[in-house]
Amino acid sequence: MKARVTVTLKNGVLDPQGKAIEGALGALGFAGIGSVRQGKVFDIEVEGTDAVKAKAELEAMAAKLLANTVIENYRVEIVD
Amino acid sequence: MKARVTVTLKNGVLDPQGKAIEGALGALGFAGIGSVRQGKVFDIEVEGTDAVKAKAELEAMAAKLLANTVIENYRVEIVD
Amino acid sequence: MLQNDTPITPELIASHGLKPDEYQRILDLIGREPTLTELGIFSAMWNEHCSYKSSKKWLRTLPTTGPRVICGPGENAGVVDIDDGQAIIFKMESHNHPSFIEPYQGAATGVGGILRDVFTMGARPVAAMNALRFGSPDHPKTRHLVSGVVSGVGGYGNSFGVPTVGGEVNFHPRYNGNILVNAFAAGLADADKIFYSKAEGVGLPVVYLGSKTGRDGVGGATMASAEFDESIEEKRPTVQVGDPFGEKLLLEACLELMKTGAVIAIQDMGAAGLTCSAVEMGAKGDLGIELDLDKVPCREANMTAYEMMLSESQERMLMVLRPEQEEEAEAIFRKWGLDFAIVGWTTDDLRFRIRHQGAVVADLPIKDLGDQAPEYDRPFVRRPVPAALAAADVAEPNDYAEVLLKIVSSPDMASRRWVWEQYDHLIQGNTAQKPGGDAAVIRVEGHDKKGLAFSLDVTPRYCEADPFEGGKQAIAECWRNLTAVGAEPLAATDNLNFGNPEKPEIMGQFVGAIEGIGAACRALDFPIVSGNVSLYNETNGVGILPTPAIGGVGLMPDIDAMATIAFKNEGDVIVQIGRDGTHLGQSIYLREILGREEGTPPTVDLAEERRVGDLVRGLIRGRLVTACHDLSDGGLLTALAEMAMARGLGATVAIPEAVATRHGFLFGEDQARYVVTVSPSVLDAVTAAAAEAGVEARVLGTVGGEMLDVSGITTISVAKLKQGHDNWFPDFMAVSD
Amino acid sequence: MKSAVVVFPGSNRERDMIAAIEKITGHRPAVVWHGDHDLPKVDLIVVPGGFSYGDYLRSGAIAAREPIMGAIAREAERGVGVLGVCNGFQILCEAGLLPGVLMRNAGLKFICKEVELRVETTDSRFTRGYAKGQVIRSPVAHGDGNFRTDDETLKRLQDEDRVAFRYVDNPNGSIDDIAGILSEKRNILGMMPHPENLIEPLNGGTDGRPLFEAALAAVA
Ligand SMILES: Nc1ncnc2c1ncn2[C@@H]1O[C@H](COP(=O)(O)OP(=O)(O)O)[C@@H](O)[C@H]1O
Ligand SMILES: [Mg+2]
Repeated sequence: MKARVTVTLKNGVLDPQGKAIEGALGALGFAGIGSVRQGKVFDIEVEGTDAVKAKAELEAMAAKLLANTVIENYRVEIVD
Repeated sequence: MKARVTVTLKNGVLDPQGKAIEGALGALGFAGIGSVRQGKVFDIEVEGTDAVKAKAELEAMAAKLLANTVIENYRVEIVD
Repeated sequence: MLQNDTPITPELIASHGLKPDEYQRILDLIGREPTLTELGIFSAMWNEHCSYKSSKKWLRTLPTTGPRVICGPGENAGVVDIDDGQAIIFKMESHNHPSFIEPYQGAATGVGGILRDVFTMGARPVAAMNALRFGSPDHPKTRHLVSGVVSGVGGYGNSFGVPTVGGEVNFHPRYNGNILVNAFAAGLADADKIFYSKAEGVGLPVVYLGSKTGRDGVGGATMASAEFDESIEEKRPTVQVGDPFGEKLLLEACLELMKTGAVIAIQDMGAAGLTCSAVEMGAKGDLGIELDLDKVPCREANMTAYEMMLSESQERMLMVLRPEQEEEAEAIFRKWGLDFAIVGWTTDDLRFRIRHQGAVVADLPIKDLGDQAPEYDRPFVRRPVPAALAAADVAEPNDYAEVLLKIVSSPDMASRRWVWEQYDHLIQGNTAQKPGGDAAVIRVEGHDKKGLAFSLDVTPRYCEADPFEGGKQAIAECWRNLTAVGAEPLAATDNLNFGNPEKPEIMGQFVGAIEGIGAACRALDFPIVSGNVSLYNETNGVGILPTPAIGGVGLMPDIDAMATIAFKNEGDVIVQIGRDGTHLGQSIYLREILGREEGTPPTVDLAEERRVGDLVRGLIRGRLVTACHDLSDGGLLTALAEMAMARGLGATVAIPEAVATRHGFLFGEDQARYVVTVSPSVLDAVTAAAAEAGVEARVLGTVGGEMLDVSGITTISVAKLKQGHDNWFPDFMAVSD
Repeated sequence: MKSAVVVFPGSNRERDMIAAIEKITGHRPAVVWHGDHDLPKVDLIVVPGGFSYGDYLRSGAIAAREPIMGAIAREAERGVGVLGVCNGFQILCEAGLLPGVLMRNAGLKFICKEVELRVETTDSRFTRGYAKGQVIRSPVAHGDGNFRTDDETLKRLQDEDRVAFRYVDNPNGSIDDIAGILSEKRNILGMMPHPENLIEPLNGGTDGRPLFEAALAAVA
């Protein structure tokens, strides 16, 4: 199975990279850009066929390692 | 409009981060993990209502700044 | 993907960078058509990067020995004795083409490669430097390249944990299509515990260590020797990605393994990875090597023999180990989380035999791969040296202050702080002189006072005008920079960056530069112990400026006596050591202020260089000087400004009445010169020492105040100079493009 | 006074730290490998700088989840001193032993330079060798030193006098110019600057010394 875990910054948490990209996009002449927030994705191959079980495992991985839950949210999807 | 640009490493490009995460997940006792590949997401607010135009703009941004097209692929979605 | 029985067509041969006569040579050597894998192996071994086929003849003319040289060129890095049973091991290497294509990863893997060269020999890296050349600041690609290269150099070195303490940055339109990224690394080892690549013993295991093999940079070494054209985009997927964390583990694991005595031979996998490293270990030891590719740890599925043999995946090593210590060795690598696999063994039949999935995919005479590589005596022409330019024929500034401000704020002369603050130059806790001076100094760990000095130098515009004098000057300036901190220059490494050697004028530049380098090295007892040649730095027929970068190492028995460039005390006397400035041909003044790149470069009188340098070093070691700076780009007034800006302390100086030209005196770039400051109480001793050495010493004025004042000519605030000097780089890089 | 330096794969300032402690105290610290589950009985545990696990994922994240961190937490609970410098600070935050996170520098670039720090409290074993308000010099060398917390945590840090050092001229965008913080019990200090790289004249100064002298003299 293939899964994707998406980790994004919580609202209100400062995002220095996103800010810098906003600035750079403006300077490149892209107009009409509001805010930019940067996050991460993890594409993970999981053995087995039980999607429910896999999802639960992935949630645990995200909570335990992939995201810093003080500042980040995560979402798990089974892709196929 | 809200858009998400997802940037992932091209196939075959070494991903030291993914490799380290794989190892860490194993050490934390998560079994059955195949490969882990790390990528980035950019959540971008775009002004206007023309989704087709916005998508074209975002593709240009991704190619020019958000992705390093030498080693990365990107995908643009309009979220709402 | 191509299979091993792919027919060998002329197109395939050409796409491997092999000329028809080179292919004929292959047919003659092996008496049959090569397989695809064999063709790949030949192309890797016989390209310029590995075989040095255009440069070998000339490299042989360089002086490479000396009383302190333990190992000269031919191994992964040069080894030089620094007393107390210790050795410094160093080398420089280019990663020019990859850095143009992907600046961050190109520069990062360049740093990774040179660090590996150093620790492969058993040394722990203690210092790194980088020589960077970019196109014109207003070229649309320049900012992106500067930003990527600098963060790549830092990204790798900082994480690996080596202090990056020096380097050079230049801008010139001739690098628009071909930037130069030359990385230097130096490491420390015990002189009796150096590791070499020569395999010994038949039937011994050949062990693969480090990271897994992927398709990274397949064909990379071939790319490094090919001229660029507009089809460059197509070459992109061969980019390698660096893993500094993996390399740090590899360092620790290798050093730990070396302590066990298990290592017979070791070779890192650099350009053309497994091929070059295995052939080198076997050929050097008069042994054959047999590899079983099924044992090679791979990162990707279905890799062909061809891909495995040419992969340039980073952070990998090949070793020959004592069989009885195999287990011990494996345990060390497992502890560090690294791959360890026996992938072959040494044989006595002098064949390089590769097995893959039950078949022999290559079977070649191992010695011939290296020894029989083509060697060219390429035709060359020496371009006539430009007409000399007399200072009297160069316009004098109306406003010296304005000119000085412009010079110290120009792209090539502005402070490089923006660059080196992105490099961890303090790690290891031994940095005694940070970047920003004439040479960096680090303390040798375990000693209180023993230090090593490092400098990287070349003046490409001089080399372009007169390759011979330019080559001499590169060595002389490096030697002078080491001397200016009080070090005894020991030996050097070179990185010879040139255009297409198949053009006789380019070959002429190469030959001239090497002759100049050789002459200077001999005169200064400063042998070349390692180096690298990068040719074909040319895009659409436009070649780079000839750029033979020189990295030098010096020894300081007592770092407490080290000199720095900053003015220290109000009232110190400023003394010029060496002759007066007169020469404005090819000077910074001429180029930056008058927009002309003309005339001959200054000549270096090597005997004088040595005489003046030995005097200055003696003064520094005798603790007679409070500051010292060599004179180079921008001449005397620029040097005084740099000494003033370093601490925000000014000076009042006067120039002699009977000076030939004032601007020649103040901006001339005559060689073999220094400025020192001394306390008034020792001035007489200093001038007496100079007189005795037969060296001119001219009192120029005194340190003090907030202005740099040249009596009757100009006066300018040091703060204002500093503002221009400090701000050019950050301001330039702050503009997004 | 006994100390231990904990080494993770990718740590790279452990040698600086070990040398500094040895030069200052005359005693060589014990070196503890990341895979160990226990610590020797010491008075000070140091988590040094570097790029543990390459700082991949997030700086300090992978190291923070290693077995040895449980031992460090137990020792800290008993009142043993814990000093995290640079990557060590990041690891302690990721492990939850100190509040907050260290994000990318506001300028997005790695910064290596000497900065000035104001000593904000002398009420800790680490800072009592300085005077309150004293300005000391210290090198920084990091890419992720931008300290961030929510407002509530920040207020607690301020109200409980747990800000140990502030930057005089903020190099990385840290909230409230914070360079180092103390734990609730004041026995854990996390700081981005490197006091271990300013302990002898060769480094250009010795302002880092009092920190180690005090920390290693504190517990009798
Ligand atoms: N790429 C770089 N990395 C680190 N330090 C650099 C770099 N480029 C220049 N520097 C440092 O900036 C200072 C000035 O450089 P340069 O003008 O080339 O010195 P010099 O003329 O004495 O050779 C030197 O200390 C040099 O080491
Ligand atoms: Mg100099």
